[in-house]
Amino acid sequence: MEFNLPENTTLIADTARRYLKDNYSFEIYRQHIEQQNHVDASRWLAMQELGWFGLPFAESSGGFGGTLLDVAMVVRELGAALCLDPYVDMVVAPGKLLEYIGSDASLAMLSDVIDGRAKLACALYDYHAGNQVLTPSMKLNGKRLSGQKNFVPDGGFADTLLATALADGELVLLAVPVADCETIRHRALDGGRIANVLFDEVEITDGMILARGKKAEQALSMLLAYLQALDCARMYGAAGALYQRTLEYAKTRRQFGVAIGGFQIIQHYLVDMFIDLQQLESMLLMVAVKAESEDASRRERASTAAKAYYADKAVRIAQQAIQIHGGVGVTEELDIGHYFRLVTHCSLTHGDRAHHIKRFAGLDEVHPGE
Amino acid sequence: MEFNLPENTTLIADTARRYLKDNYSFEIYRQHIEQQNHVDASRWLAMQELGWFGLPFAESSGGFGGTLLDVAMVVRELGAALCLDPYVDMVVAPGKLLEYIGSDASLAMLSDVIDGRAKLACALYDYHAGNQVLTPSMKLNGKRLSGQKNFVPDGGFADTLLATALADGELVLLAVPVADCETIRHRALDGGRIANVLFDEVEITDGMILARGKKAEQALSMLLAYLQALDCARMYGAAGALYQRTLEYAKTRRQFGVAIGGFQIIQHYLVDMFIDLQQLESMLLMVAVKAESEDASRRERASTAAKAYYADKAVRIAQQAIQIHGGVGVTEELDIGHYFRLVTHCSLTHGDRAHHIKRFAGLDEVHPGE
Amino acid sequence: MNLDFTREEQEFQQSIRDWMQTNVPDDIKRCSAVGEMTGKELQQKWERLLGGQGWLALTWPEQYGGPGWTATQRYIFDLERAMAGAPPTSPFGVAMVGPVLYTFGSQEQKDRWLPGIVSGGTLWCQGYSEPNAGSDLASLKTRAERKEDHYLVNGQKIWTTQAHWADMMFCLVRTDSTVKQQKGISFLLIDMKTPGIEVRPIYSIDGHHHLNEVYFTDVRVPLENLVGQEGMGWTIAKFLLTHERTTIAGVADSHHEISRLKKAVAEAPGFLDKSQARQRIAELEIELMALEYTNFRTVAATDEGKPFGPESSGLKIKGTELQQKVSQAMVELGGMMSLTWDNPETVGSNVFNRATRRYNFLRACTIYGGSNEIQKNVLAKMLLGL
Amino acid sequence: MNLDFTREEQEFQQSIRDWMQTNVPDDIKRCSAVGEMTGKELQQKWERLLGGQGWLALTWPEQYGGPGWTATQRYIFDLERAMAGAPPTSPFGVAMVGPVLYTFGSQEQKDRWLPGIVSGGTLWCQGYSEPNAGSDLASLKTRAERKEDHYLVNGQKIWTTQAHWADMMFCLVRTDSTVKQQKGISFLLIDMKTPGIEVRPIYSIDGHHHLNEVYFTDVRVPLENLVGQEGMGWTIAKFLLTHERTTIAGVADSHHEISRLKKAVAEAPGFLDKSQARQRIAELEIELMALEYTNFRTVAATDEGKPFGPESSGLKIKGTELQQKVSQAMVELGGMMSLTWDNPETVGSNVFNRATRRYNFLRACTIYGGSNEIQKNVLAKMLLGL
Repeated sequence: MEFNLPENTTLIADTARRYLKDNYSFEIYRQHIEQQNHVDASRWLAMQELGWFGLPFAESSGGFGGTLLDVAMVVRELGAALCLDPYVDMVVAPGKLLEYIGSDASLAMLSDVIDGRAKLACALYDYHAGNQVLTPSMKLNGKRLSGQKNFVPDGGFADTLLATALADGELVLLAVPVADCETIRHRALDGGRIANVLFDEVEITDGMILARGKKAEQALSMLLAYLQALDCARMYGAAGALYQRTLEYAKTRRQFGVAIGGFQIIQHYLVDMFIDLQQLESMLLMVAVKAESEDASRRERASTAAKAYYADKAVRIAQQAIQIHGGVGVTEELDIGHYFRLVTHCSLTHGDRAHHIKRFAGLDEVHPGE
Repeated sequence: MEFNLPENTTLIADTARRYLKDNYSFEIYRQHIEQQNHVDASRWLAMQELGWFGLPFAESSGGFGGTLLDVAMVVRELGAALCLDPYVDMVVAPGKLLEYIGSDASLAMLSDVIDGRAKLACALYDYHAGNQVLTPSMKLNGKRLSGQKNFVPDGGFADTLLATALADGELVLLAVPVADCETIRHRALDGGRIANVLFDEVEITDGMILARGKKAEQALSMLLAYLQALDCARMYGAAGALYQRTLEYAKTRRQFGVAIGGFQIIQHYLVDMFIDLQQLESMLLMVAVKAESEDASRRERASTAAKAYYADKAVRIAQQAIQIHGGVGVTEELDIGHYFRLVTHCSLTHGDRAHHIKRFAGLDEVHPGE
Repeated sequence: MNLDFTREEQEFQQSIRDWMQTNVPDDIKRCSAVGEMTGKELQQKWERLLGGQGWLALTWPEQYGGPGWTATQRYIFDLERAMAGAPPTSPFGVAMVGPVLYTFGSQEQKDRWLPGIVSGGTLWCQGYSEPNAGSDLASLKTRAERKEDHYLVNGQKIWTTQAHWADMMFCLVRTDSTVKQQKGISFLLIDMKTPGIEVRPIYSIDGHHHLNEVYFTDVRVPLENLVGQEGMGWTIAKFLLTHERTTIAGVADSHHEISRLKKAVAEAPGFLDKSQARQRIAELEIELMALEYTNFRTVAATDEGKPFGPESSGLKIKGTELQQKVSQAMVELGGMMSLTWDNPETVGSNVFNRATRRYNFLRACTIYGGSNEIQKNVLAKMLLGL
Repeated sequence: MNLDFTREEQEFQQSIRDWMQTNVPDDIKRCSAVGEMTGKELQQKWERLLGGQGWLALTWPEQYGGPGWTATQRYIFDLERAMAGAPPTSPFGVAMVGPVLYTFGSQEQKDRWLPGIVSGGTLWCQGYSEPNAGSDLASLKTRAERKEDHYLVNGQKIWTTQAHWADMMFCLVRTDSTVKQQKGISFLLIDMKTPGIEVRPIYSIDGHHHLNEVYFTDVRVPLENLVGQEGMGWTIAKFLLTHERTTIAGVADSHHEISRLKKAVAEAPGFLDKSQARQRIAELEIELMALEYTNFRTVAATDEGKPFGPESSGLKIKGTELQQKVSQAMVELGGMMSLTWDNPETVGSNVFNRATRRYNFLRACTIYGGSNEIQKNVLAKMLLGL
């Protein structure tokens, strides 16, 4: 085994970190969460120029052939910087879905994503089906699409939604113009925008149907594992930032005449955070390598375990970071609480801990080391 | 509300403590766990003379009219002293079952228990039915009883077993001579004796059938709540002893030139133990008052909650007691590890934590304070 | 030993329940149903309503306006208040400065300030913490220099809850910097409208404005606003710490939150594994039961005129931990339904929508009033002798 | 980045698995199936079998008898060993005194002692802890006075695992009490048959005899049994603490225990809620996965000749916590089936019957070798700079 990041991946991560350091800040983030439209045109362009738009996609699909690990390192840096730019929601997620579908039509749409011409987002969840994404409550009856989608990331600012529905009990993937829907936007826990989208007898043409049946299911399943890995990457970035800031704080904050890091209980809290962070790093590398496997068993085992683990340990790190900070930790002024919300947010997307524990318990057994 | 022990209860508890202090010790306990027959005749007689045999039973049943709280205080002291004398197994459990059945025949047997003439034990569990005590795997076909009982406390030294079986799908309570069964004795986790008992076409006469149907179910249900409360009492005695010894140890044991109780981490461990012990005390008083209620809902809510809580917190106290003691904590020489085993044992009898959590989740809701 | 409310107490409970049903304002019920905070207006409306009933200064002697209830009655009242979805009352007046005034204050001070607290007319805030005196309160620096007919106060307070609502602040200030830390501290009442006071908001991570920084620049405070003697501030602060513990565990509000959670789970869409969810809630209910009976012991002891027993020492630690656990369970059982921060109440709105607000809010409860770590340090020393 | 075994490693894994299947003695397999301890006889039989294969001193340089395997191969070997139900080998010879001898020992010492370790012929024990020097090892008091041609050793060791099995002990003794604590300590090899040594058993709460007290009364130890120089004992002890961490997390044995647990649940009577049980096990499996990949990072770094990274610092803490959790889960999932201490294998016997033995045994694993609390103290200082 070999755990060294490929040179190219390190370069991508370093570039992302430097770019965000120079072009993003906690102050920008705080403006960001107050704004309605949350895509900053100049950063969006810059991200495209950094090659991020093509990164997740194979060269044969018109991308730059980056691995999930490459993308995860970018997303880790976005998490570490508290950056809310919807790179995952509007580029990676819809793009990977299109790539996994792999039809001529979908690959044509993908090339628009890579070129920055398309504004897409995925609408996969609704209140009724919850995590049972293969059986959405939305129905396609003949040419008419009716139902709702909830928790739609990017808040419905995209012009086209890649949405799931059932047609005669069969899963279909559709590309639906947002203009045909009613969109109710609101703020999400992490500060970004999400939306409830209502589809009221929306007329669907054949060209809007991207995939159906097994093909649609498989594309969706691969997408979810990919996104679950990126949830972990984002949480890792945040948890790492929380640990660093908390350690620093413990060394400088004085109470009773000494730095609070001198108290054994704070030391043990921090050691626990440190050790958990190491394990989170291992799980991130594991899931980033395995969650894009074509082997469904390998992919699901990795993504399910990682997501369940993160929803426990990254959340715990975030809670302890606040506790050690004390009063300042619960203020909007300090980034600590914002990272806490980000971690909580990501622990709930694409399946919460209970969902993944149950799912893992149902997977086939493998021999250790395999 | 009023949480003061009645004067008489305090007297009973004090007498029990003093009696055990004078007549029992860790050394006797250690001999005890090595012996096969574990009833010490002189202590057994002394316990009878102390009035313990009649204590749990109403005056109308020939007892001394003690409450569950009275009995719980005795059992708490037995737990605190690590005393294995089978007072609960051979007096309280069979006696209460007989009293709850309340027939002439059963009350006659009860008076033998109170007089110390009867040697009874309860055989309620088997490997197949587990905690589903109302549907034991043992079958009574006509006059023939076949099946097995496991985890029979007292190790089958009693001469008669009060056993459960199904007859045509109906629960029956039987009094079966041990001589008619095959008994395989072994040591239990707490150092006492338990047995597997095999019933191979044992002939049952009408006189052996103590109760059946609803009557049998109700008696059994009341017995279990009573015994669950006593499990808690025993664990409380042990957990209290563990806390006291660990606090003392932390004050005297020196490492790195100071008492280990000077380390903040040990202080917080001990404070956590102390606080949990306070809560355990509250739960003991609660369950000791409520678990003998005739109101099934009140009784089950109390006994289920208490048992689930103890299986979590008393176990945690026992684990921490060992951790703080370090090396000496894991030796047979010191009582700490023996208390640990006792607590583990009682956390598993009459339903483990998972069983009770599930059961509690199925109970009806009550308004707070009711 | 009697672990049930007496018949009289049960009747009292029923009468309070009935009263709450009729009298808790609908707008407050609406807030609590969806888990929203009551703002200043609603809070004050509610407190004045209680004040009008004589049900605000619950722990006070009747002579000062207390209702003459037993601790059990106060406990029952709190329970029914919470179960009716009404917010706890602000502690600064009734639970803090009030008892200080009737214990340490002069007759003039009592006459002047107590009626406003009893009626809910005057809102108070607490000026204790400073930027470098949080856990280590004794190192506070805000100073009050004694002049001819006033104190001149300069310095800064922080984490001042509801300072932006308050009419008055009770405040720890240093009147003597030449003596040992604790000895130079005094207890002062400050009118928040006095020139030289600036209140700056601190927004909390639940998105709300509860906390403030308060700056004092040459603020003139009349000499008669000193409570007790100069240098008695620490004694008074410590007196408050040991005061009234019958509701410190938050049992009533945890009951209410668990009941909301159970309702939310029952009404949740079918994809939630309800059996699993109910088991998780059962674990919390059982922990609450242990806390509740521990709390009952303190309540009963109070009614018997006994000092707090050792059982009361863990009430705040366990109570705040449990509040956090319940809230975390609500967020996690909500799963993706908890992802919304401000879902407009149109589509799929439910209890879970605001679960994370409270979850964020409650991160503070193991910190304020002496973090749980500090509490454990104190218990190790005072109670365990370590 | 490559998180799979190479094809060669997979073949190696298969070959070891095949070998284990054929060669692990049946009596050992029987023990492990029911969770019983292997005694001295079986343990030594097993170690000699491995020694005969050249598979005992796995980490050693080939010149001293190591198999020349990579850390990954050693890891794989350990995994297949555990999954086959074979016990870990005793660490005292191969993992402790062996590396000390080939690093610090004289040529004579190497020639004399290494072969017996490599073959499994000589059993060692470790004489470190004393009654008043547990966590605080530097305060040890057992003294060795240098005489003409020998050291005269007096004092007492405690917690000496397998002293009653051992041929030899490596021992920390005080050779100089005039210098600073750590400086006066030396590393001595002592033949357990030397007159004046008394070994007294300490029974553990799993009911077994693993530990001992060892008393030294005028025990004569040849001068040539000193390793390195006088006063180097502390340096040598610290060297050992940082040695080989690729199996310290106990990943292999946790895999085996979880696999036993899953089997036990699958075969358990119907009253066990298996879906609930599987979810509890899933939580443990996921924790094990996180530990395993952290462990892989250390293994991979070792193979690249890099020093241990920060990831390795938590391996013992997390590994021992997990072993305890797995064991507790086994006891609790067994429920009443775990109540037996020595159920004769006649009626209803199953894996759960001996679950509490191991549960009791494993309480020690967060204590020995530096309790987890001490480990955290050290990490806070060394790694976090606190």
